[in-house]
Order: sequence, then structure tokens, then C-alpha cells
Amino acid sequence: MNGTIEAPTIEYALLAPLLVVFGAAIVGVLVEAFAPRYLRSAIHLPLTLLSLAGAFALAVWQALKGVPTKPAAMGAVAVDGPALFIWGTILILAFVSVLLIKDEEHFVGSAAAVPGSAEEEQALIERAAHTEVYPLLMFAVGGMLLFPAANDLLVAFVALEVMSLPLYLLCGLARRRRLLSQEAAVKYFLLGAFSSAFFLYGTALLYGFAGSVELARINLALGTVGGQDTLLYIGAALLGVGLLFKIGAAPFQAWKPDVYQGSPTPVTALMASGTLVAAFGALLRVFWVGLGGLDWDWRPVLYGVAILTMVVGAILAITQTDIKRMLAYSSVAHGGFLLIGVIATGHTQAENTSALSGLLFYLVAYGFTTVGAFAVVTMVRDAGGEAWHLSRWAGLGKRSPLLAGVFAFFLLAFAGIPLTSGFFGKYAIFQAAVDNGATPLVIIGVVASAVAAFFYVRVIVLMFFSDPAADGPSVVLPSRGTAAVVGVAALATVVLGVYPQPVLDLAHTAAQSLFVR
Amino acid sequence: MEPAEIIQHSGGAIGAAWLMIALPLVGAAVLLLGGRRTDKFGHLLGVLMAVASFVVAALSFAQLLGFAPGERRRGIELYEFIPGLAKVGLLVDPLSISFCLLITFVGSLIHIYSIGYMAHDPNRRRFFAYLNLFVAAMLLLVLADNYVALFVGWEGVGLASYLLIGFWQHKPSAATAAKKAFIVNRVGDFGLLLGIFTIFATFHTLAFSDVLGNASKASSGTLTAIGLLLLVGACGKSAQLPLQSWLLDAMEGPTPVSALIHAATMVTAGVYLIVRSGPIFQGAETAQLVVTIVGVATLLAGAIIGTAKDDIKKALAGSTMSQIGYMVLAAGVGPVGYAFAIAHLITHGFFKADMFLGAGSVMHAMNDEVDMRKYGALRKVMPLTFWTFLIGYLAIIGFPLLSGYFTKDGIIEVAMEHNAILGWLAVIGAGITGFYMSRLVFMTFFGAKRWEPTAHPHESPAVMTVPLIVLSIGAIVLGWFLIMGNRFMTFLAPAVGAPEEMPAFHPFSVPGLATLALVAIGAAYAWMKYGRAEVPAVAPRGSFLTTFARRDLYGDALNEALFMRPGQWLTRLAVFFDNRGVDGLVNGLAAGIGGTSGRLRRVQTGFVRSYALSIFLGAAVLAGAWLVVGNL
Amino acid sequence: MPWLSTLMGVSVLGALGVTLVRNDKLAKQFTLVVSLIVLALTVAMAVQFSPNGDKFQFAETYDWIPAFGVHYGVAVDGIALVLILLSAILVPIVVLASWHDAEAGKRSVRTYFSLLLVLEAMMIGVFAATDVFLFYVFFEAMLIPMYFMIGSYGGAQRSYAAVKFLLYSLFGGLLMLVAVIALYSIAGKGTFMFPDLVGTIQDVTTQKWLFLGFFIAFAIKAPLWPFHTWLPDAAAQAPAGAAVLLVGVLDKVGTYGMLRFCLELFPDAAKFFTPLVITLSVIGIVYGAIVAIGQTDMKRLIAYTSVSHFGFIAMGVFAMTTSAGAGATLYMVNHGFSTGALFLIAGFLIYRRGSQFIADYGGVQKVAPVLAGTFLVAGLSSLSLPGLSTFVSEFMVLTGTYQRYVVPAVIATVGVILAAIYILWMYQRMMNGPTAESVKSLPDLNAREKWVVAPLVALLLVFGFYPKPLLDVINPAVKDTLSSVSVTDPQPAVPVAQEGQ
Amino acid sequence: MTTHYLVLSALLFAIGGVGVLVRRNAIVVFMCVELMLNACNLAFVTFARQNGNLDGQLIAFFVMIVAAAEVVIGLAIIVTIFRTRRSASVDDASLLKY
Repeated sequence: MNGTIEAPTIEYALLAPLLVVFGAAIVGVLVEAFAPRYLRSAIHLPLTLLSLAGAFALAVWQALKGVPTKPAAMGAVAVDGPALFIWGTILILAFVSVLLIKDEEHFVGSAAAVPGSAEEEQALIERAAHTEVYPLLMFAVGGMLLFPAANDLLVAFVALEVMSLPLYLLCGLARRRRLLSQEAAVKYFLLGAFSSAFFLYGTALLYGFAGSVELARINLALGTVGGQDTLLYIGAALLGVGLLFKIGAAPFQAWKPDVYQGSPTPVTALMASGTLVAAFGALLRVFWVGLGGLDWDWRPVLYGVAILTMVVGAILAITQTDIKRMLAYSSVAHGGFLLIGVIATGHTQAENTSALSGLLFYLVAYGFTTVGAFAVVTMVRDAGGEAWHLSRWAGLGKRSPLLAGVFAFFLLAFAGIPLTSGFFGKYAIFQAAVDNGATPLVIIGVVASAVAAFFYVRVIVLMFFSDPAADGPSVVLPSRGTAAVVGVAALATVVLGVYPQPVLDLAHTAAQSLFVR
Repeated sequence: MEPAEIIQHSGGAIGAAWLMIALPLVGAAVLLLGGRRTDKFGHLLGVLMAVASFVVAALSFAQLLGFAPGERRRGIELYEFIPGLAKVGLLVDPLSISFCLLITFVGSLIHIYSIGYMAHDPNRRRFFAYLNLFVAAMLLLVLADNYVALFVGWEGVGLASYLLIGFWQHKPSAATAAKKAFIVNRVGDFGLLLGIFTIFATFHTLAFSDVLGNASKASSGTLTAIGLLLLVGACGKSAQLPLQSWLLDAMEGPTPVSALIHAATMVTAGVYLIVRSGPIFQGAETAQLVVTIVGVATLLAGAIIGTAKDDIKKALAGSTMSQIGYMVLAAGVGPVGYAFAIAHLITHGFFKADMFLGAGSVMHAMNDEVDMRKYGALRKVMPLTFWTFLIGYLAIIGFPLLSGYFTKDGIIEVAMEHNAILGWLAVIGAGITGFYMSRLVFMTFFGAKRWEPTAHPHESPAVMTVPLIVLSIGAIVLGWFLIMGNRFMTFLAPAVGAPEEMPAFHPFSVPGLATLALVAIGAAYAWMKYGRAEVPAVAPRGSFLTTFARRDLYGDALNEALFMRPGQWLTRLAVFFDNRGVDGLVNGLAAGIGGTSGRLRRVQTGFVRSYALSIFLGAAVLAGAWLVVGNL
Repeated sequence: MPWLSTLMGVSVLGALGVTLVRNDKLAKQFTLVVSLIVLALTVAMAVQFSPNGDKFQFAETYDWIPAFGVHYGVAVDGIALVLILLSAILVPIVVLASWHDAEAGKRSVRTYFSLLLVLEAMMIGVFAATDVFLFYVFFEAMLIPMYFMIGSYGGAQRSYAAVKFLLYSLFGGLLMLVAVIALYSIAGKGTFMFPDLVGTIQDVTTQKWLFLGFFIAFAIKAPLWPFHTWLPDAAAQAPAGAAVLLVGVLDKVGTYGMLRFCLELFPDAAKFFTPLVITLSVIGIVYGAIVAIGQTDMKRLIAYTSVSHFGFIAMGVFAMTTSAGAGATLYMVNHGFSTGALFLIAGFLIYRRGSQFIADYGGVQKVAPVLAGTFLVAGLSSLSLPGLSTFVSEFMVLTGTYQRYVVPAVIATVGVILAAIYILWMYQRMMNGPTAESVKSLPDLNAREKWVVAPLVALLLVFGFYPKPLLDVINPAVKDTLSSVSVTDPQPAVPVAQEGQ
Repeated sequence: MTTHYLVLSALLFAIGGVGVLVRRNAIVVFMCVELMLNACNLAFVTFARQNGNLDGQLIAFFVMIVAAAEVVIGLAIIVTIFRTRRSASVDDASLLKY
């Protein structure tokens, strides 16, 4: 404490992907500020896509260059195997989602205008568009990248907010059904803020316990510090609340259906894929790096949460009548399956590797499929915009067999039918779980997925086995972007379902260099 | 004296014995697959095949006689049927060859007869196809050298019988009768199958040579079990109590069928089975006793039923039952009885076929009227039919020097030796036979005309009468020929064994005379009641006993009460249980989950504050749980 | 030459090809040709199979997913071979039979036939798989094409039936998945290859759990009482062709799995559970038959007869004697032919009259003798009349079972009587008696339909009198299986010196 | 005696939490969330004192910034929905349910 503060060392090379994304976001803001309206989207789109691609390239280069073994930026950010893998995943998914978003059709002309009011008309007439969407999205993505890489709880908190705040806004920007959209935004915002408060308080308590917010230090303290267990336990629990909220685990899943339903579908797609991946990355890091020594305590707790999540997700989805809500509940259920993977992390290197790689693979597989599914949802429209109500999907198989076929394929992947990516995802996680003696959990998971299969199958029945309604929705000719999204997603689902080996290897190597402590 | 060893044989007519089966089989195949194309010559082909296989049988017989008695059991390897379970081969020995001769000879005659009888039936071709099929199956049954092949033939004749009983399938009664026959037979097969399983479990082989040769080594308990199970099979096929009920309904079939299958050949398969499996029964006292009892019971039951039937064919069917009862009785007695059983079987084959065809000829004349009360005084109109029928009649009641006299009395004799009670019961049976057969003859050929106005009886064409004549000749001479000097017993001995000293034939024994007396009485009573007296056009209500007999001793009623109704009830119950119970459980589970979901989703009220509450409580629970777990 | 992969490849390519053909008639002919090619190849392969050679022949093994120890491993032993043969024979027949089925509900004809070919590939794969995981993959994936065939081309209740079928089987499959995973990690061999896994699980309790995992899946598939209720719905709603493949082949995967996996992987557990399984089978035999008697819908009736027959097969498998095992395997094949014939002819009737209720028929024999005749033959094969191949298998199963379990065998034999009742009663109600008005104008079988039925009847007859070719292939495989379960046939009470029997 | 501060912060956090549950007005609900954040800040500072390092105090600043950002976003959202619905009651926004 001699008053001199030495400048922190920052490994810019390691953080390059992050910096690129955030940089692009800021540039985007500047574009909003200075570029003329008619130019903006023309600038934004390439900017966004290129920066995402660039970031991805950098991440790959990083991985090729050899995964570093000590955290960067004074231990604030850990760019290790899993982090890089997750980065790659998120960047691709984000890229794909951008292709969806590019279809401005989804977003309101001027969010400030009251629905049905004159100025909205006006906005529509002059084809106003919220090009802010792009910078917002970039910020969100940046947060997603930072969140799983955050090596201390403060950074984690900041990343959490950076990721969430733009999303809150994006939720409210739907062009159609604006009431729902805005409601979704409010709900997401209030609940998000609420839960992040819990996260923060948990951080505080852990800080009080360990005297530091660095995960590694906390883990160290677990062994040494004594007598303050209550502090520790409550802190860990509240921290857990924040994280579990983001992945939508029961009993913190309530927001998911509402938000997924209300938000513009492309945003939903991003949340359902990117946010989930990021949140799981963070969850793993916190629980594995920060509370690794405490696993005897958190494993049983997560056990319960996982079971609850799978059951609630599967059961509630059965009676849904809104396609997006149904997908939301299905993503809750999948969150439960993923939690099995978290629980399956064990003590030996091998166990962790298998569990971790399984988890990572599942995230990739699920991410692609879910983006694809939502992309299909954007294409099925009638007068009132996207046709969400399932009854409107009746007989789609006759109207446009190809699209219905692809969607059915995605659903089968969700259900985990062999020769789809979903199957291997489930398999990898179940395998790991059985290896680490979590067989009962697996059995419950299996039963849950049997129940879940029901509502996926139900949609297929609607699309193929029942006759189309007279005024049924029409399938819009997809914009090039959307078509590409669906194509990529379908391709990924097939390839990962038939020959998952390469991705598995990738995940394996990523998982081998465990989270750096 | 024990049965002789089986000698593997090849060459000669016996070597080609399989042709006996193959020829009619080919005939059937051609006629069935050929379809309408073969309509023109179908019947001729059928006859040809039957006759051809008779020729083969005769030649084989001749060749067999060429061997010394001890070498008259010839086995012919055919091919491996079920690897590890059974090879298929033929066994040509005195027993099987006698059957072959009977089947092919009577069979051929009936084929010929059918040309005339079925002349006007559009489906005559199919009829001949089925007849050929039957002949083939029946020959396989008797020629098989193991139990599996025997069973194949066994079921084959069952099938043929099913097809032929139901030949006029558009008549519901015929269809039902056919189905009934098959199912009741299946009950018998159930026993036979179990018998075969037991045999295999005991000996790990099903070949007659191995099984029967080593039967003595098996425990008497096992043998009894096998014996009884085989008996069940025999009862089914030979319409013995308690599986007799199908035979009377089987008369729905065309008359030649009744003559060939339900009188001369198929129904005697049970007797064949028992005789063939002799060594097993000889090792099982109890089984033998049961066999004899069944025989006697059936012979009485059949006779009683015969007394009350007005349907000429049913009356004859009753007598068939009863006559087979005699055979079974004899077969149950053991080696002494075997010869008589088979001899009676053969003679019966002749005279009963003769009478059935005669009845057919009558029906043919009276445009398919079967009610004897509408007959009468036909002897003038159709003399040939009458005389041949008369011979058959005299043969069956055992009129001295006709074949029935020798064979049936022979059976009564041995039965008497074996067990007096059974013997006397058999005698009584003979008496009743005398009554009901006379009744039948008087009602049909004597007395006043009671014809329907539309009826214009006439003698049948030669193609039908010639077989009658041939058969009646057989009915006259065969008995004497077979029994005198124990000719048949000695011939059969190598196949089935024989008692040490041959029984001498003495015509004037007490039972013999008693039989004659009773038969005479029965005939006389019949004369008074149906010959002299007027026969009412409609049957009088009659005493309880009469109804008892008319209703087939309530056999059907019993089956219905015991099996059919409970069965139907059980079926309904099972179906209900399956839909409501098993399937209900499955659907109920699904519905349950759905319901839970429906209720649970109400928790999602849509109020953000309730969500916040769930988070809040969730956090509390989480922390609590963690504390609990942590402090464990 | 990689026979098995070729077989599957041809079918898959064919399936793709069909979707490309623009005109329906062409598509049908194309499908027929493809399926015939597959049949020819299969026969060519079968001819080269040497019964007393190594257990598994035509083996191909490549790594598929090393991370999971999963291989693409295919090969056949006698058991698998005959079942593949069965599938290859049935498919062309079904194609020919369902020539017009798909046109009923203005749905894509081409899709139907390409699904057929996809299904064929998977059927071959599931029997040929020597890698447990691969087996599982096919086991589950097979459901999908069948699901669509029932759901899109079936009768009035089709979607209910299809969903029930899919979920029921899926549930079983998922339980099996757990067992598969556990098998892998407990065996700890790092591979899913079946031969390497045999005998790795020693602990009996573990065996029991894993056995149950596999067995329930197979019992649902087979289906065994009380898991059977999906079958009548599915079979009754499916188009005749699909029903044939469903009951004739797909369900065999269940019994095949019992014989191949339940027995060889978990011998001790298998022995432990034998009483249970035998009981279930016997119940199934009698129960299925009785319920069949009470049916008013002919397709449901046939389905229930199959429940009864599957009881026989399962009993034969678990009786663990050579003749019972071989009989059960042979039964799988014969049952395919006989039920196939029944379903197809019933299908022809329904196509003509437009109703599958027995009560709507009567006296058909008079107007359509050939149809009635073939139907009778098929029926007789279903009641296993000697001279038809089904008899041989049923006889072997019962004889074999009787050697070890007398009482069950006796009860099972009652099924012989019941079979006569349900078949003949149905036949009488439909074909005999005065001809019903509604069927007065019913045409008899046309040439195409005759070509459908003829091969089946021929096969039933030929193997009825000369089953040796099949049994020579099956017997060694079964003996091998039983020896790996280490059971030996019971000895006769009276040993007979016999030559070669 | 830092315990009191901790108790206070716990109290504030609890009050904030309960406030979120009981108040209808979106603005107030949001304020309660802010209150919770500040409770956290108090805790951080206290612990910083307790542990004798500055991290806590540092974090408090971060939190303030984040909170500020949150306010910006939050108010924006709340105002839009208020303008649409003419009501700031969170209970009115309950179209999305079940």
C-alpha cells in the first residue's frame, strides 16, 4: 500500500474475440448516431456479421495456438478450453440468429409509438426501423462471451448484466402483438433484475466468506476458512439462484414461457440458444471452479433441481397450445437434462472430461436445433403475423411438405430419436451420468423424455395426419437469410446425428484442459 | 409272440409305396390349382388316381406276401423331416397294408360311385379333389413310420373331412357341422399331441421302431399317461365317448363322404392308433381298461342313438359309432383282440360303406329326402339297392355266415374272455343293433309308401349300383375269409404280435347263441313296430328314453352347458377386460399425465409478482436445502 | 463383398430414388424392382452362408463413434440370416400388395413406397447389427417410418394408433437405452461390440437389472402380455402392407432381441426370470386366443392371434432347449409368412368391400372362391395345420418346452384348440353360409393379387413339408446360443440307441 | 462491530425483496430491486472492512454503475408499456400465462 498502483497486465491477444465484438457494438452505436437512416442497416449488417465471423476466427486461432493455462487480465477472465469452445458455439449461433434478425419484418418501426396510434402508422409508412437492434445484439453477445469466461464473480455479474440488459430491450421490440412483446420485456426485466440482485447478494456473502470474489480464491478458502459455513452456504445458494434463473431451471422457470412467447421470434431464438449456452458455461465455471471443493453439498441440491426441472418442463409442455410456449417449456426440460450433465462432473479427470464434453456437445446440438425450430416458426404466418396457435399448424405437411418435414425432424431431434443430434446429446450426458453413479437421475430423465416425446409427436400428428384448416396459415417464401438458417440448422442436426465424432473430439479436447483454476 | 423287427427295404412295389400317397395328392393338387379348366375330366382324374394307388397297394401286398412272415415289416427311408426331431419314412407291414387295401379299394369304389352321385353338382371337380386329398392323407396316416408323420396324416384327414362335411358350405348347418367336427377333433388332437410330447420327452425319438421297441423299458406310469393321451386322440377321431358329438352332425356332408370318411376309413383311425401303439398299452393296465370301457360305453350309446333316429344317415352314423365301439373294445383287450378289431374294421368298412351308399342311392331316388318316415316300400322300386342293402344289414346284425357274424362275435368272445361284464354289455349292444338296423330296413324298404307327392323313386344308374354290388360281395365273404383258421391273426401277428395259442372259433358258445337270440328278438320287435304296423308320418313324442336317444343322449346339450356357454361368457369377459382393464390402464396413465399438466399450468398465472414469489421461495428453499445438506 | 452394407445401401438409394421419380406408377414399379434386387442379393448371400462355419459371417466392422466405443458392425448368424431373408421376401410382396393402398387418402404415393424401402434397410440393419449400440439405433429409428406409414396412410383412428404405437415403443426403447448405457460402463470394455460384451457382466444382481431394461423393451415390441394393447390398434389402423411388416417383421425384433441379447448377455438373469417370462407367454397364448375369438374386426382379430403366437415364440426362446429355441426362430419366420398372408388377403377384402368388420361379410366363398380358398389356407397356417410350415415350428416349440416345463407346455397346447375356434369361426362367418347382398358383386382375386398370395402359400407349403433348409441354418446358431448360456437339453428317461436322430 | 451493518443490509435486502412481491406499481417494484442492490453494496463495503481489503468497496462502485444502466433500460421499458396501457401496474400486464 504505498500509493502506487501498477498498471494491470492485459493479454489483448487472448481477449481479442471479446474486444472485437464489443468494439463492433460501439461502432454500431456510433453508426446509429451519425450515419443517415437509409444507410444504417446497410452498414450494420455487414459490420455485425463480419465482426462475429472475425471473432470466431480469432477464437479458433486461439484454440489452434494452444489453450492457455492461466487466466488473463489479472485473473479476471479465463480463456481456457471450455471457454473457447463455448465462445465458438455462441458466435456461430449469434451469427445464425443475425441472419434471422436481418429480416426487419420482425421488429417494430418505432418502439416509442403507442400501438395502433397515428405515429405508429407514420413509422410504418416511412418504413422506419430500429436498426439499434444490431448494436444491442452485439452487446448482448459480448456479455454472453464474457459470462462463461468470467473468472471472478464481479466480472460474472457485470457480464450477466451486459448480456441481459440489451435482451430486455430486444424483447420489447416485436412488430406484431406489441402488447405481448412489451409485457414480455417488463416481466423479463423485473424478474431478471430481481434474480441478479440475488446473484449479487450471494457474491457479497461469498466475498465475506473468502475475502475475495475470485473463483479460485473462494475455492481455496473452502478448505482453509472455517466457522462461517452458514455464510458460505447461503451465499452459494443465492449465487445459484441467479445462475439457475438464467438457464430457466425450476422453480425459476416461470419467466421462460412468457418471455419466449412475447419476444420477437429471432430474439427468442438467440435467447434459447446463446443465452442458454452462456448461462451453462457460467454455471459450470462457478460451481466447478469456484465451489469445486463444495460439490458434496451442491450436487444433491442440483439433483433435486434437475429432477424438478425435467418433470415440470415435460409435464407442462404437454397441454400447451402455443408453439412458442411449447418450445419454451421444452427448453426448460432440456435445461433439466443439461443439469444432469453438470451433476455428472465427478472427481477424476476422466469423469469430468466425459461429463463436460457431453455437456458441451449437447449445448451445440440443442443450440442449432432450437434456432432452426424458431426460424421455421417465423416462416409460418397468417394475417395476424406468425401463426403461433398449434391448431393453425394442422395439415401443414400437405401445404408445404418440405418445411413441415424439416420441422418434424427438429422435433424428433428434441425428442432424442436416434440419427438426430438430440439423441447423441442426451446419450453423451446420460452415459456420463451413469458412469458417475447418477443412474436414478438418468432413469427419471428417460421417463421425462418419454413424456416429452408426446408433445413433439403431437405436433407432427397435427402437421401430417390431420387435414388443413380452410383458412390455414400460409408459409411465406423465406428470405435468403431465414432459408440459410433453417438449412444450416437442419444440416447440423443431421450431421451431428449421423457422424458426431468430430464435434465430440473437439468437445473432448476442450474439456480435457479443464477450467483453469 | 412279439412283433417282428423292421427291415429297411428298397425296390419293388413296396419301395415305391410312397406313390400310394403321392398319386392322389397330385390329383388333388392338379384339380385344385387347375381350376375350372379341369372341370371336364376332373372326376375321371380323381378316380384314376384312387385306382392307381390301389394298384400300388395291391402290388405291395403281393410283394409283402412273398417274404417270410418274420420279414414282413419293411421300412422305407424317405427324407429328414425335422432335423433332430423326426425323419419321415414309410412302414409297410401287414397292419398298414391291410389298411391301404381297404382305403384304396373302398375309396376307389366310392370315387366311382360319386361320379354318378355328384353328377349334377357344379363343384364336382372340387369334390373329387378333396376326396383325393383325403385318400392321400389317410394313407400317410397308416403308412407313416413315426408319430409326427402320423399326426400330419391325422390332421390331413381332419382337414379333408372338414372340407367335405362343409362341401355344401352355403348351407349354414353344413358349415357349422364342419367347424364342429374340426374343433372336436382338435380336442382329440390336444391329447394326441401331448401324448407325442410325452413320448419324445421319454424316448427322445418318435420313430415307431425306437419307441415301441423300447416301450417295455419305460415306467408303467409314463406308459399309462401316454396311453390315455393317445386314447383321447383316438376318441376324437373315432367319435368315441366323450368326443362323439361331431359324427352325427357330420352327416351334413354328401353321402359318399359319409360312406368313405365317416364310416369306412377315417373314423377307424383311432383303432389303428391304439393297435399300432400296442406295446405302449400292453405296458399300461389302466390305460387298457379305460380303452375297453370307452369302447363298450360308445357301442351302447351309438346303438341307443341309432334306435331313435328317423334320418336314415343319422341312424347309420349311430351304428357306425357303435361298431367302432366294438373295435375299440377289442383293441383294448390286447394282442388277442387286435386281429378281431382290424378284421371287424375291414368288414365294417365294406358293409357300412355298402349301406351308406345304399342310403345315398335311396336319397338320390327320393330327391335327397333323408326322413325314413317318408320312405317305405322301396324294395320294389329299386331292387338292386334293396338287395345290396339287405346284405349289408344282415352282415352288420351278425346273421350267421355273413362277415359281421364272424368278426363281431369274435370280438364278443375275446371281450368275454377278458372281462365278463364288458362281454355281456357287448352282447346287449348286439341285440340293440339287431333292433335298430331292422327298424331302418323295414321303414325304408317295407311297409306302405309314405312318399312325398313330388317323389318319383327310380333305381340308380350302374355307376352307382356296381360299387354297391362289389361291396356287398365283400360283406358276404370277407368275415369268413379272414377269421376262419385265424388266417388274419397269423397274417397280422408280425406287425402287432399275437397270443401264444390262437383262439379257436366255436360257433355254438353261450355268448354266441345269446347274441343270436337277442338279435332275433330285436329284429322281431322291429318288425312288429315298423314292418307290420303303420309308421306315423311324424315321429310320436315317445317316452323319455326315446327323446334321450333322439337328442344324442344330450351330448350336445352337455357340451353347450359345459363348454360353449361358459366359453362365450369367458370370451366376452376377456374382451371387456382387455379393453377396459389392460388398455384402460395404459390410456388412463396418459390421461392422468395430461390432467396433471392441465392443472399444473394454472400455476403460471401470468402475474409477474407471483413469478417473483416463486423465485423468492425457491431461493429460500435452495438456501435451506443447502444448509441442511451442508450441515449433514 | 460387403453383402449386408450393400443390401442396406441398395434399399436406401432406392428410397431416395423413389422420391425423385415424378410419376406414381413409375415409382411403384421402381420400388418393386429395387425390393426384388434386394431379395436377389439376400438370396445370393444366404446361399454362401455356411451353416457350420463361424458364428458370425459376412462381418463388417468399422469405427463409427470412437468416443462412445460405437462401431458400425454388421454380420449374420443363422438366426439373423433367416430373419433378414424373411424381411427381404416380404417387402416385394408387400409392395405388390399395397399397389393401391396409398392412393386411398390423396396422400403422396411416392412417400409411402420410399418409406417402405427405408424401413427395409432398417429391418435388415437391426437384425444384422453386431454392435449393441447400432442395434439400439436401428431399433428406435425403425419406429419413425412405420409411424408415418400408419399415421398418414392408415384408417379412421390412424393418428391415435400411430401415436400409441410410437410412444409405447419409444418408452420401452428408452428404458433399454439406460440398460445399454449401463451395460457399456459396467462392462468397461470401451466397446459396444456384442461378441466382446458377452460374458462381461458377472454380477447376478446387475444382470437382473440390465436384463429387465432390455426385456421390457422387447416385451413391448414383441408384444408380450400385458404390453400388447398397442398392437391391435396399430395393426387394425395400419394399411395392410404396413401391418404385415409391423407384425411380420418389426415385432420379431422383440423376440429376436430376447434370444440374442437377453439370453447371451445376461444368462444368469435370464435363467432367474425364466419362470416369469414363461408365465407371461402362456398367459399371452391363451389370453390372446380367447380375446381373438371375441373380436368383430378381422384385422384386430388377426392382431390378437399374433399376440397368442408371440407367446409361443417367447416361450420357445426361454424354454432353452435346442428344439424349442430353433422352433421359436423358425416360428418367427413362418409367422411372418402366415400372418402376412392373412393380413394381405384381409386387406384385399377390405379394399373391395370397404369394411373390416366380419359381420359385413358372408358367403364370400361362393362369389370369390380363390380368395376364400387362399384365405382358408392362410387361416389354417395360423392354426398351424400340419403340412403348413407353422406346424413344424409350433410342434418344435411345444416339444422342446414340454421337455423342461410340462405344465406350461400343456396349457399352451390348449392354444391349439382355441386357434381352431377363432380361425374357423371367422372363416365361417365371412366365407360360408348364404352370400350376403353386400358382397354379391365381389370380384375374385385379380392377377396381381394372385401373385401376392402365391409365393406366401408356396413358402408355407414347401417349408411345411421340408423345413430342413431353414433348420440346418438355424440349429447351429441356436445350439451356439444355448451353449453360451451354458444350458444343455434334458436327457430322455429311456435312452434309445438311435441312428442319427 | 460490523455485524450490525450486515444485519442491516440483510434487512434492506429482505425489505426490497418483499417490496417486489407486494407492490403493484412497476416503478416502485423496480425501486425495490434497486434497494436490494444497495443492500448488496452495504454488505460489500462491510465485508471489505471486515476482510481488510479494498475489493468490496471497489465492487460497490461497479454495482452502482450497473444499477444506473439498469435504471436506464428499466425506465425505458416501463415507460413504453405505461404509454400503451395507461397504467404502471404490473398486475395489468398478465396476458401471457398458463
